[in-house]
Amino acid sequence: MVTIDDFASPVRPTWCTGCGNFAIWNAVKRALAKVGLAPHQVMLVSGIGCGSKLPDYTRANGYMTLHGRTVPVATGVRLANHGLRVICTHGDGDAYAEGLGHMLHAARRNIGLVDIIQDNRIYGLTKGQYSPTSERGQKTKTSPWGAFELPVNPIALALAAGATFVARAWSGDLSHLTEVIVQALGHRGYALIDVFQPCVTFNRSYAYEFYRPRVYKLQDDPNYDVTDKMAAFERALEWGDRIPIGVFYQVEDRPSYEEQVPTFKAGPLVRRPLEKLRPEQVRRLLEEVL
Amino acid sequence: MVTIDDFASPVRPTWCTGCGNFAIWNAVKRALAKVGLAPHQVMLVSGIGCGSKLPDYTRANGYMTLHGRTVPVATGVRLANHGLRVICTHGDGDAYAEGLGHMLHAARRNIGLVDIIQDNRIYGLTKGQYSPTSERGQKTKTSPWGAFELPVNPIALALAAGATFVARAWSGDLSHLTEVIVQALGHRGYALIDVFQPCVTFNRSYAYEFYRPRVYKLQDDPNYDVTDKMAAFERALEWGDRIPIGVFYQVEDRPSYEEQVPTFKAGPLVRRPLEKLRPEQVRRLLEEVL
Amino acid sequence: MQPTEELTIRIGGEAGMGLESSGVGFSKALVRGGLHVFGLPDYHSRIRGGHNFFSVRIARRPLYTHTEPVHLLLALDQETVRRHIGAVVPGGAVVYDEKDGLPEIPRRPDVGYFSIPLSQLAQEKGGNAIMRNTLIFAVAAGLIGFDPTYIEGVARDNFARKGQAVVDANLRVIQAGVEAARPFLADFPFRMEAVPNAPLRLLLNGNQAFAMGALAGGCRFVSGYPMTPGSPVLEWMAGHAEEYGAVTIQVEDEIAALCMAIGAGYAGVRAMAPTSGGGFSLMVEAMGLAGMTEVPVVVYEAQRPGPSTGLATRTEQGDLLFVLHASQGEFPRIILAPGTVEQSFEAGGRAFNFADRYQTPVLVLSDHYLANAVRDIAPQDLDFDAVVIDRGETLTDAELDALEGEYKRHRFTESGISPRAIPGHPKAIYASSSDEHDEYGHIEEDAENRRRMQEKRMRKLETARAEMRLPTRYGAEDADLTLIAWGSTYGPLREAVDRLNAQGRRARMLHFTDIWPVPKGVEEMLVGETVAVENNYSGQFADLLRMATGHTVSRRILKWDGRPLSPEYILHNVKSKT
Amino acid sequence: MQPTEELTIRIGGEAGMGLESSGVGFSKALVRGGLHVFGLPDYHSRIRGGHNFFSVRIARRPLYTHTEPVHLLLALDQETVRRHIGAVVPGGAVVYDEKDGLPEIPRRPDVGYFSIPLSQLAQEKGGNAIMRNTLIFAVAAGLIGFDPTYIEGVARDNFARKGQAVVDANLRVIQAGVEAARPFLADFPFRMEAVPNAPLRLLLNGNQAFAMGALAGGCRFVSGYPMTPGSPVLEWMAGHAEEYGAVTIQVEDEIAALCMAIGAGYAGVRAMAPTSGGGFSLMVEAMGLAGMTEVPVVVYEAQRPGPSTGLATRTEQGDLLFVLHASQGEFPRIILAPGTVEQSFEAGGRAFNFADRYQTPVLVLSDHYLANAVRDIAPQDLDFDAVVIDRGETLTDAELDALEGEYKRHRFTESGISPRAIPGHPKAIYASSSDEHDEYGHIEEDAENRRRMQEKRMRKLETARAEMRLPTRYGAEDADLTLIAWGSTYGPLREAVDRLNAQGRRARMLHFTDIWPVPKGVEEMLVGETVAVENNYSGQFADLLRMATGHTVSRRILKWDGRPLSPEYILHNVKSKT
Ligand SMILES: Cc1ncc(C[n+]2csc(CCOP(=O)(O)OP(=O)(O)O)c2C)c(N)n1
Ligand SMILES: Cc1ncc(C[n+]2csc(CCOP(=O)(O)OP(=O)(O)O)c2C)c(N)n1
Ligand code: SF4
Ligand code: SF4
Ligand SMILES: [Mg+2]
Ligand SMILES: [Mg+2]
Repeated sequence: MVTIDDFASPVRPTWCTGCGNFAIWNAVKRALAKVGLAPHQVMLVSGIGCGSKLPDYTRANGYMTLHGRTVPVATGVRLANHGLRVICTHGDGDAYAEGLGHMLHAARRNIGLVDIIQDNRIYGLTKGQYSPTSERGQKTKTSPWGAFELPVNPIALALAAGATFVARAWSGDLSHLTEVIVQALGHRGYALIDVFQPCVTFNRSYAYEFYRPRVYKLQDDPNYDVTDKMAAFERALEWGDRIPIGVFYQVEDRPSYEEQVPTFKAGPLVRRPLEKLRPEQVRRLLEEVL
Repeated sequence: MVTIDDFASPVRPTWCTGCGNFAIWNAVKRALAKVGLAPHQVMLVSGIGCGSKLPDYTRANGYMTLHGRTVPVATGVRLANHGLRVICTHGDGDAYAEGLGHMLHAARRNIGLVDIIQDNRIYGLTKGQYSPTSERGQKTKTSPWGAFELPVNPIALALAAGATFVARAWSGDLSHLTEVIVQALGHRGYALIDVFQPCVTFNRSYAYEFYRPRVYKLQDDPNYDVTDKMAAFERALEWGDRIPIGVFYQVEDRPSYEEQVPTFKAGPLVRRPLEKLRPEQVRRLLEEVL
Repeated sequence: MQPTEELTIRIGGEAGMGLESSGVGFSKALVRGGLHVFGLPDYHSRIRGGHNFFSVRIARRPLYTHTEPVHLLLALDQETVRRHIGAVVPGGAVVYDEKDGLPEIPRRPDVGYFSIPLSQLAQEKGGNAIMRNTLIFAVAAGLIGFDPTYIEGVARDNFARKGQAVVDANLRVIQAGVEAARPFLADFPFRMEAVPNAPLRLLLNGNQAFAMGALAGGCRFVSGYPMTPGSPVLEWMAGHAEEYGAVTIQVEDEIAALCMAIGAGYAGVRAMAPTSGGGFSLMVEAMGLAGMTEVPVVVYEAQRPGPSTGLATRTEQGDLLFVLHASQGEFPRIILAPGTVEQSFEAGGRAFNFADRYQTPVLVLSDHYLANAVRDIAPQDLDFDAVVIDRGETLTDAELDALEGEYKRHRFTESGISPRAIPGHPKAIYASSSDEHDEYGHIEEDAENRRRMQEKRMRKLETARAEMRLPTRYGAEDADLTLIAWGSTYGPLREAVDRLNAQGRRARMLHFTDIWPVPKGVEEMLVGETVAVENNYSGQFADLLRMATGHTVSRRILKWDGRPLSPEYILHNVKSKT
Repeated sequence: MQPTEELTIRIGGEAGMGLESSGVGFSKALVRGGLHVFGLPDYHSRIRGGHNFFSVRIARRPLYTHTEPVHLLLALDQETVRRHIGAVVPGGAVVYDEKDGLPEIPRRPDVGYFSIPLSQLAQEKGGNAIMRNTLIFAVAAGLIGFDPTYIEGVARDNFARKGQAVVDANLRVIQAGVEAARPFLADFPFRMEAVPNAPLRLLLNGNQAFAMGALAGGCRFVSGYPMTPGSPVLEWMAGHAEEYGAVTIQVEDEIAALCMAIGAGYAGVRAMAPTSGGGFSLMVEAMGLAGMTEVPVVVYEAQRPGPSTGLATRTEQGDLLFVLHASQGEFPRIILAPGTVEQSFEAGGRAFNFADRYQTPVLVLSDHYLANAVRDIAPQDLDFDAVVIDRGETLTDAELDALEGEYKRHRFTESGISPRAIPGHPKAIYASSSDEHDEYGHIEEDAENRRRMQEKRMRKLETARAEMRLPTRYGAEDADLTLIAWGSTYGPLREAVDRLNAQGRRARMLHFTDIWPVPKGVEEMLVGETVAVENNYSGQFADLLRMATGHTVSRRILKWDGRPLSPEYILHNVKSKT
């Protein structure tokens, strides 16, 4: 049986005390243990940022890539070996600034990734510039006048891009966060989980005290239909005193990208023997240019 | 008075006979003449692709930039000189593949651009590969099995990104297209116009005959409220026998990026005299490091 | 009339007239008829209009290059005559459409002007004036005395899937063309008859050869974004993926293309991203990721003239120093630049072995000229048998099962190569990082670790250097003039050397396919008068040689107008200054 | 006790302890007290934990570099003692927190160990143990005999906006520190007293100096994406934009950053994109756009060790050949690499003039060392008066009004420079294209046009070459040993040369700030034994010199552990092999 101790790495986190990344880290390990995925059966792919160091602190296959390129690298891993459960963990800058296009293309591809965004609504590792999810008006080193831009709405964008699983969770509720990840691990295609992750050092206005009184769980409403896209859009636009968390949208009727690739019928690409072309294969190739 | 002849360039279009770009080209010139913007008061910024050659065929300030980078270059032009009306004209590959992230960030910035997408749902200039708006299942040189991806829904994405003007038109109705461009030219912030542009050479399944029986005008419905975002989302998802065109969404209550930049209160940046720092300015700078 | 040594037929017209496909079809017929060809397209970056042409050089001996003189000009418009009449040799001829007439320029007395009602005949016999191109090539066959049954055979093959009616129309058009040539036979002195029962030969271009080589060499993952002239490799692979157990994906941009290929390479599949210089510009950051995390990956970069968008459908060798230094910091990379169709095929296989053996990015540099020019070669010249799939120090499942202790993905070794585990085995769980890291892969900033890790990575370059190939020598053994070529200029230079030697000048060519790391022992080969011949403005390979070896070439023959080097251009420049 | 020539104080602890800001504050106090300083931060790429330190070298004469020996080690944790005790000179001392105690390693008999209840005192006097860093610097001031009123002054300035209570707490802590030093005075032999009434001097680092120079030089548009060590320039500009009539924008990625700067440049505003190597990797394609469309734009690239993410907060000179060749095809670019704070300021102004004069991208290469090390200079050394804003051949409104005929944006000229109209004037309406184009800017594929247009663009490089500065010579006039430096290594090399000459070795330094095009006449300066000294693995500048001039340096002294070169390292290597 897989336990959360299986994921213990010799490297200790360097996150600030109180950082919301601890909960995300724990939730990922718990969720994996819960669904019974062992360290060698998963790959944690990240970018660059505070949160993106997560794979270094976790005993599992991992790859810490480039800032903003988490999703395409993870897609390559998944296409080469769809026997691996590929999980992305990266920051809001990584995912929604440099990486926004990649995420939306991944969503329309419906590639089988669980994409967890450590959304502290600030640039942590580079010490406190505003991020795409920072509030309009937020003052930082690079927005001394208060940001002019509307924040990115990842939920609405993922829905608009055709994502088949769209969720939000937060670091203040470990068991709910774990549950959402477990649910995403059961999804066949692309699953976005935007996680409110308090950064206690550079974004104190959006710390635990901000979120705790505001968040409510969509799944607490028995009438909420996760397959209703318009309902999901409506909740995606909800912001202010009440902020919904949980699964906004989930449908299982669209095949994942991997399920559609004919070559994959024979199993993961990496598992197929790599051999020289057979004589009849060579012959067919030569005939094309005769 | 500005007339459409003012925009006559010595260079003749190299588009295929019947290409939907001719209508877009004519509509842009008509719309400019209609609102009375002379060639030196506008800048046409494009990328690379069949459609992106439009500025070469038009006498007006122009800049044919890189494939996919139309919007950031145009944003730079606009920030340097918001006295110029900046219009982007570029293909669906340019805008929604390489450029998707830029477009959505431009939308949340609400930068004052009219962004016209020549959406032929194919890669024209590179001779017929599928594009982000190609239908799922479409067979091309690079998708011989039929594309696996859901097409990009530019209308829904722009709405989700917070765009303040979102419209669709098509090459088969020049006067409606012109009208929509005129309306966009009157908008204070970012305006997206996705134009169905038949490519008669590489995408014959989506030619005039495809669109003509399907398109209907949103503005024909007197009850349609362009300031109702949920209604816009609903129409954005409409696809099949009936395809809406016209303005999906327009609000004027959010200031454009330019309107918020304090420096711009003194007029366009490029018009401000460029002089050496004054002694008291130097003094203040030195005091900071004393 | 006696057979001609060689001749060049050029067809000209507008984009959209199908010049390239009919030109390649005609070339194929010639090859099936036992002749040797070199076919070169020349077209604009637009879908309609503009002036395009396709030249096919034909001979009874193998050809490696195009040349400048034209013997027969097939004009599908007046513009063709206007532009190319100067290139026609005395005694040569122009075939034009009666309907088009001739441009109002002086007629050359030494050239034949053959008016044929091309449109009318195509319409009459084929039912469509667009078939003029088939017709005019049939006229050409008639004029040179080439047996039209080979053309008919190609038409049958090409149009079979469109149905018998289309095939028949083509056959009628071909026959009409041959007949239309008859009245002019006496006025056209050049003949090139088919060689019956000649052994089968292939006709292909550099892109196709490279793609086949890559597939044979074990490439199973291709991620790309369309860009001339590199994207045909993506398209070829897409067309063969299902049958050969590979996967291709067209992605949102070139950043994603290389990142995905790296992800696939990391996960253990031989992966590649084909592109051109502009697309490669977007891959630069990911190059460093592969270098730092020691991931095998191949980039195929088919150059075109820059800077920026430049001339999308023209040729240049302008990206050498760029790809050599692309990405921040220092890391090993291997660069190959095939010069021929055969070498393109071979580079396909070699690239993936290098990538796996050195666990670092490998670049194959081609260009529009090599990528698109078609040449005939013997089937055995695509040496599938010689292809070896060598995964280097990749650990097998058995080796992994036997692993003891914590696996060190980036172990310090003398060769710089650390035995690699494909992720997924319970005994070798690791995470690599684009940050500097320790032997396990964990992020580590220590100065000593950094020093050693950087040395380890860079040592791979020295290990690789020993197996890089020295340049091919071609020409006089006792040459006092050495022409230095790299990549696609092999053909024009080879012929220039032949001609120089025929004229009594003791010249040779040194042709490099293995560019970086510079092979051991190059210095000793750079003796006498050395002339770098390159298809770029500054002589980048000469710069590279100077940087790497200290050798300063005697001079440089360069060309930067977006058109390929020809033997004539080289000879003219060799002579004008020697 | 007699005054010391110079001394270095190093404070060490974890990230989050505020070492850098308190270190810079202490340095500022020293400068106000008439002393010269060189302050060097050393920190990890993480927000908490890890081992960070800050060293300040202090003297009565101007300093250009840090050095290795430490006189006083201020330890905020045991790790600091463990790591740095070896660097402490005989007679030096360690100050540590009684609460922390000392690590279990042998005590050095030649070093003083001063235990002070830092946490307790900070808590008692300041109300917060975090104020240990202020306290320990006050102890240091006490030990070296430096008048604490200067430290108090800085504390007043820094904390004024936080209110009087905070200021008072700081003042109490400072006083407590000075008192706590007293019992150890007899055991600490080094003194560095304030020089009363010394002229005012500035304290700043390379980033600040460059940003000020750029602003003074007319930069009015900055688009950037955060990246260490380049982003402080974006932040500095953002903080000054409103007051100085500039605009800054944080964008979605570095592609957009340079594209926007190019858009702004095209529209006529002096624009810049600051970044580091990784961000520059994403700007590569846009570099070519600027080159092809002849748009003035400036890129500030502060290097850090690669490849890839590498060591985000460390230093290296590893990107030289990369930035030199970045982007497909060939086009002119200008590269400057300032070596000091003063030169960084100057480069700010020069870069924008070059950009406008040559209508092409200009790169300023800095690195983490130069960008972050603080040094004191005289106010007149930031020579605002000398700044000239020269827009080159930019047409004025009057000139535009007088234009006749269709305006040719890319006119063929002898210098390669085409007089430029800022878009918006009715007499000069044009569209430039990243495709090859004619003089008007229209897309044009003609071979002859291409040849001439490429020559025109490349000619700008030759025009520019004439005004590039030769390297600074420093040291013995009759030197037989020439140490070659570029960029940030100015300081360490200068001091190495001083010491060599003091030891009787006739050495000099050639320091390059103007890297590309290589200035005219460099060849003649490369005589005798030449040693390239670089902070990278391969000696990129030596490679560049060989490529450009044919000169092969006698040898290379290199360092690639992510830490800066020191005079000691250079001297050791000069001697070990000479
Ligand atoms: C191409 C590139 N640009 C910039 C950086 C610098 N950088 C590193 S982390 C980071 C932002 C971090 O913000 P986020 O992604 O939100 O992660 P967080 O640190 O907040 O977890 C940036 C800009 C980089 N490494 N690469
Ligand atoms: C970075 C880069 N990648 C690829 C290309 C090649 N390219 C030129 S146009 C084009 C696609 C054109 O499609 P679209 O943008 O839809 O324009 P269209 O031709 O259909 O109008 C591509 C891929 C390029 N010029 N630059
Ligand atoms: S800076 Fe913020 S995001 Fe980074 S570790 Fe600290 S609390 Fe977490
Ligand atoms: S290829 Fe298509 S998009 Fe391009 S010009 Fe022709 S019809 Fe228009
Ligand atoms: Mg963040
Ligand atoms: Mg298109």
